[in-house]
Amino acid sequence: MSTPSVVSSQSSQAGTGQMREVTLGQAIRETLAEELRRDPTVFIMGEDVAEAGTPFKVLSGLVEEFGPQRIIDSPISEAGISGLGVGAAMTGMRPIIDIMFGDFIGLAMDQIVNQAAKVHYMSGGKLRVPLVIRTTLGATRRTAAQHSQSLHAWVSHIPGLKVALPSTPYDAKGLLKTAIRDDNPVIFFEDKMMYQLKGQVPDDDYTIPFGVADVKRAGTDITLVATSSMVQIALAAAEQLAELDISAEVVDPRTTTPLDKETLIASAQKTSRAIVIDEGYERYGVTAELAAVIADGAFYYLDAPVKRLGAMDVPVPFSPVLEDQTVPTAEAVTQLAKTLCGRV
Amino acid sequence: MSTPSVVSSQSSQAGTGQMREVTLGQAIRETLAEELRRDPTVFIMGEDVAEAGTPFKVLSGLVEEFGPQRIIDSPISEAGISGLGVGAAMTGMRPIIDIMFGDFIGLAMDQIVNQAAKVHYMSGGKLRVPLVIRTTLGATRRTAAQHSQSLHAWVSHIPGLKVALPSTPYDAKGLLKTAIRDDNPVIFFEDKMMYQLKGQVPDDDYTIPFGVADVKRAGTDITLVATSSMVQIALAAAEQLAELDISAEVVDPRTTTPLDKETLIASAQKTSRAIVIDEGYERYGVTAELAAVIADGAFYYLDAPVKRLGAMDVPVPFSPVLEDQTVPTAEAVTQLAKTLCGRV
Amino acid sequence: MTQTKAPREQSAQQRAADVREGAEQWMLAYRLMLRIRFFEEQVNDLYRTARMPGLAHLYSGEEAVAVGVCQALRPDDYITSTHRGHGHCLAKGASIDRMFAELLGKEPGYCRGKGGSMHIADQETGNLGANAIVGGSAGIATGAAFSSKMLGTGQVAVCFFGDGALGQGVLYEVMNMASLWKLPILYVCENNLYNEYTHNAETTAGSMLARAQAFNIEAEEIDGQDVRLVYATAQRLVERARRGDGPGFLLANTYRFHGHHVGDIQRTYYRSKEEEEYWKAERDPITILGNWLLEEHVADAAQLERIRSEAQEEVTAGVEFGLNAPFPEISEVTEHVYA
Amino acid sequence: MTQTKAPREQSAQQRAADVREGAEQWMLAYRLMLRIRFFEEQVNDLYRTARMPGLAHLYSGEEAVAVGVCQALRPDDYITSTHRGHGHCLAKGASIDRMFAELLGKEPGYCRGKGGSMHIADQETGNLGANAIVGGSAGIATGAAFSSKMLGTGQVAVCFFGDGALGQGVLYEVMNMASLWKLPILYVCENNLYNEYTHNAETTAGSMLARAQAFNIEAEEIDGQDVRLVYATAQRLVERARRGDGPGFLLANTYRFHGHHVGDIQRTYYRSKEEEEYWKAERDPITILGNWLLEEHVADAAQLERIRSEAQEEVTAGVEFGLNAPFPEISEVTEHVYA
Ligand SMILES: Cc1ncc(C[n+]2csc(CCOP(=O)(O)OP(=O)(O)O)c2C)c(N)n1
Ligand SMILES: Cc1ncc(C[n+]2csc(CCOP(=O)(O)OP(=O)(O)O)c2C)c(N)n1
Ligand SMILES: [Mg+2]
Ligand SMILES: [Mg+2]
Repeated sequence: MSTPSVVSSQSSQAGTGQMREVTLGQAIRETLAEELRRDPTVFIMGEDVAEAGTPFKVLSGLVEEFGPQRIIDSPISEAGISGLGVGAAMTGMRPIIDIMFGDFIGLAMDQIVNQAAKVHYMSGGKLRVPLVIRTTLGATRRTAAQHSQSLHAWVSHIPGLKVALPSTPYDAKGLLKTAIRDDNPVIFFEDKMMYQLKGQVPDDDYTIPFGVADVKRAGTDITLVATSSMVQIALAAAEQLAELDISAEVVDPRTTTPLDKETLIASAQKTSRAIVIDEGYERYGVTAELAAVIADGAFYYLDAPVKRLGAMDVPVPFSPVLEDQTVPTAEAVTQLAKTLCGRV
Repeated sequence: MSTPSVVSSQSSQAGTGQMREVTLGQAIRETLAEELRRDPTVFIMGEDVAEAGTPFKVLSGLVEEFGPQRIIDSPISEAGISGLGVGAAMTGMRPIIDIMFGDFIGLAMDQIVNQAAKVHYMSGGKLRVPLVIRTTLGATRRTAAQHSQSLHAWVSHIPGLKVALPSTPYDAKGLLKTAIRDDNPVIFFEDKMMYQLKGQVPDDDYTIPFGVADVKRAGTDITLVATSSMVQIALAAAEQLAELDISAEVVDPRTTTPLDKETLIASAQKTSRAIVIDEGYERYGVTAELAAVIADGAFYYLDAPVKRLGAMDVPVPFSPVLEDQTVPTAEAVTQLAKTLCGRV
Repeated sequence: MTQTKAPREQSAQQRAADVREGAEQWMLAYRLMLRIRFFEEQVNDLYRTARMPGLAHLYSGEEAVAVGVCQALRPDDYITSTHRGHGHCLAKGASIDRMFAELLGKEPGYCRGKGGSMHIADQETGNLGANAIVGGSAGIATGAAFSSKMLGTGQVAVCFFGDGALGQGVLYEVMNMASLWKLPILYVCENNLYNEYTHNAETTAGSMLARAQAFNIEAEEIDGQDVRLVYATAQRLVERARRGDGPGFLLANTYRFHGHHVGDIQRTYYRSKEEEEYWKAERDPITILGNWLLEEHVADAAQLERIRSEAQEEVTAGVEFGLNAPFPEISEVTEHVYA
Repeated sequence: MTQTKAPREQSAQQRAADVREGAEQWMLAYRLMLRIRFFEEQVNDLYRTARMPGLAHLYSGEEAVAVGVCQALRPDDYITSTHRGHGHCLAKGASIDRMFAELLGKEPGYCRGKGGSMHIADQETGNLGANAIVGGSAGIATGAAFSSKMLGTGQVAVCFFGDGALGQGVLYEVMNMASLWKLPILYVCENNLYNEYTHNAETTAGSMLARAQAFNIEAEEIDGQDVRLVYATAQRLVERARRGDGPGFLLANTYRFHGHHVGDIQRTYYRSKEEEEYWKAERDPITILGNWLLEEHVADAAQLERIRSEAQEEVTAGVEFGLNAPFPEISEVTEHVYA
């Protein structure tokens, strides 16, 4: 998990200033602070977001700078705050709603899907919902079935929503800026286990456009498409594979909707093999869409079927010995990649 | 849409008695009546289910036979009735909860996903949730974006849930019996536009096991995998293709979870081509999983990429001229099949 | 739940003053209610003659609520509406022709035909949209009130919903927040006795008013058929909210003259013909206001008749416009998914 | 919200009779509360010494609520619990050793290690499960009460939840149904003043009691630190519900002595040391009951001390059992997804 990420696209999109090392959590916090400073219509609402700075402490310090009028502790009402966010977004504000655990979006799905996602279309393009919902994903925190899910497939499925999944501090900052400045509802998933991950970010203001995948590591023998928490896993697997003389390319779509199909397909066409890795449940999850897109688009180039590694299709168990079975590991990726490359 | 379905598996699973022609709506109603008679722990709860028999009139007459203690009009509280259903199921009842439009399951997702789906697992196998949630899917009823969605991909994604999608009166009856007698939460999706579809059902009691796909029409040149509302579309396309001397096999998975991968893959291996058709949004929808499964399992047999036809990735528009664009048609299936078979 | 307060006792003098002052407003209210009534009768006709796609939920009988409340609003105040939303849209200032165009799925409709009857929105009149999810706009309206407070615009948001929406948990979630943060919002519960085909006595325990009061929200229950009373009460609650004194809740007792939607013809299994006849004969808000206008000599019969025919003409012209309008281009289907 | 009622005035005679009659029960209550207290202290220790995976939310300080309520229940009555659920489980009769095993993810745990601290369920004691979704068990408890009514078993369901759950709309949805259908259920709101790290004055408008009363639910607010009062009130509401007279709502004012969870050490930004000290010194439910037992000569100091050390021993034995128990087989990961 400590493999440093090779952020290939970084230099091309960054400003000209200095780089600094920050954690992913810090990157989120400073992005929010910068946007709160830049645009007075931005505000944050959620449970324990103010003095507590959320249980993950990602928002610590914001209320001190921006005050309780803009960093707002809410009741425990996920549907209510999401709905309020939709209405505020329609009327001149740019709300950032904090849903502590991604598992709780079930409570807000109607507001997100029937309201936020559809207002612009149903109004014939007149009303807009510049809303960001920040939430989390990822298991292995020993918090059991209701606090460990990665439910981004649900919202990726819904037209009208955009879905971002940063895997590095650099991406987190650039994608979150884009999310806040976007005129559409964006669901932004942060991996709870990645808040301490370190990486370089530029001092200058920069954004990362949605729908542009990032090649985190170039390679020629096999493509590893990985999202969010699974990018570091894929990078670790790529290291292991390198030792076996298998050159793996690691591609991070960064946003599931919109999806940069071209980059995914082009990589698979080049390498002729692909594995898709994502921490959502495997069945009917994000790996299905990505695998289907690649299998279709690279059909005439593939030397092996596109393989998928998602979370095991079980509610996440509490017991560490069981929970650790449910999430794809670098070893599992390596093993599968070896098989695909005919190295059994 | 009036093409009669060829229910190949019918004779093998039915009893020995007579067959009768009924509509899909009638099949649902008589199944419910039979199960209510058979098992005193079965009850139905939902909005306007009693005297009104639901807006679709599918439940008409049940309250007269079983009384308002077992056919229960509820407040407009989708989360509440789903939650109550979970608790009742855990304590000796077999609730059937009616969620009028599938679009409303967003309101109940937390109860369905964090409670119903996980109770058995989280309790280490001790507690059970024999709950059926009946709801609807399908567009083209001119009811716009919040009453036209087919959201079965969401629940298909969740371990612990089973998901059934009948496409004929025969399947509706057999699958609904299985659902009610199953000890797990089952989400049962009925196509609103198919309630008038007629078909033969046996007089005898019968069930259809979950996870067994049905070959609705045998063929050799291309496999059309279709669900629910799309089965009749696929059968119509198969007719059109037959006139062009293309022999299409139509396979209906009948349940998305569990999924009969073997039958889907075997059919595609045989025909060497496949199209997956489903009325959910295409992106991250059911077509993705099915296409990925087939593309993987039949990789070495396929002569063309597996193609997908889902609903267009837009909120469903009201205007008929627009709405009609959003759902796959027999013509679109035929056209795509011709292309795949090299007949441009 | 069904008792309604009589208009407060007034001195004769006070009343005369009110009449003079209000004359113009009540004449307008009369016109607006008729416009809604004729609009809805026309919609019913479009349905019966199979000229309208889909269904619609008619507001006939409930006109005094929308008109009375909206007369208490500034043009830039916000409203959110429901599946039974035509009345709210018209009362807030929507134009008849573009509404018909929308109901018919036509390009000049308020939503370019994409929304239809249940989704008419018009930001120019502050209408944030009808909503086909029962209770679905409670969050939106509360969010609009939140914006108003944050931006200091002095706008008030009105959230219209039916008695059935009291079943939706999100309503309680946002009422709590509105009260906590003293948001400028008025929740208007249109209690027409039914949730679709089920009487609310079967679905609604306890007291409707107390459900708002529990959150420390100022709540009033009134006769929703008396547009003047609706106006006066809404006015008080709206101005209170605008001043920053916190949200209000208005429980307006009313009745829908038609079925739940245009296709709901057989209704005797859930409500009696007598009940319907009673409300139409005795509790029609248009008749009630008309009689008052005559009694108080604000208008004579000929004047009222003129308003009637003008309203009818507007509706006739509007439906013609809608029927003749073009459908949107098919390519529009993929437009407006994202801004 | 924070005022609490004093135990009702009683005549001296009446009191003496109560004491005699209740002696055994209050001695048991004392034992049960201590068991919970020591259990939680042990959990804290497991966390601090990094021997327990994940986190846990301790019930110390709130023992009188779980114990008082559960003493009013039949063994086959149902409860549902919360993230802060150890106290409810133990009060309803769960065994200490299997609970520790569960908290440690071990095979003999109540859920074979699959549930952990936030999901302990034990159908043998009527415990339908703790729940990590705030308000998430309101539907389940109401459904259990529904079953009881349908099956005529006479069971009552108790739904424990925190003050924070008043923010969840589903609670209002099911309270409405419970009242409509007179379901045998008692909603117990454990008001410990905080939603995680936020005081409920910031999150909760109006009156907590009124939120239940609006649905015509019999509601009482009491001092949740007095186990005898909790018992008496719960008893009344439970028997009322059991008779078919409808649901009850018990608002028990209490306090958690530790942080929101075991890792919540720095708390001064949301509550003062003085406040914590006050509750621990003056409002400890175990001390309160202990003093009463001594004053009323139900027990002497030596007897109480014996109970103390027995409870401590049970906990020590239980944690040993848990620590020594095996983990489940890895193959179990795919078991129990479906029944
Ligand atoms: C969340 C949700 N559940 C169910 C429905 C179906 N439905 C449409 S209108 C209606 C009844 C609404 O009753 P009420 O709120 O009183 O409004 P009314 O129709 O009486 O004006 C129902 C149940 C819906 N649209 N949304
Ligand atoms: C739906 C939901 N939202 C948020 C959380 C995160 N969370 C866990 S406990 C808690 C506070 C609960 O407060 P309260 O109900 O008063 O219970 P207490 O912890 O005080 O016993 C929160 C917000 C959750 N578990 N579920
Ligand atoms: Mg109504
Ligand atoms: Mg609390």
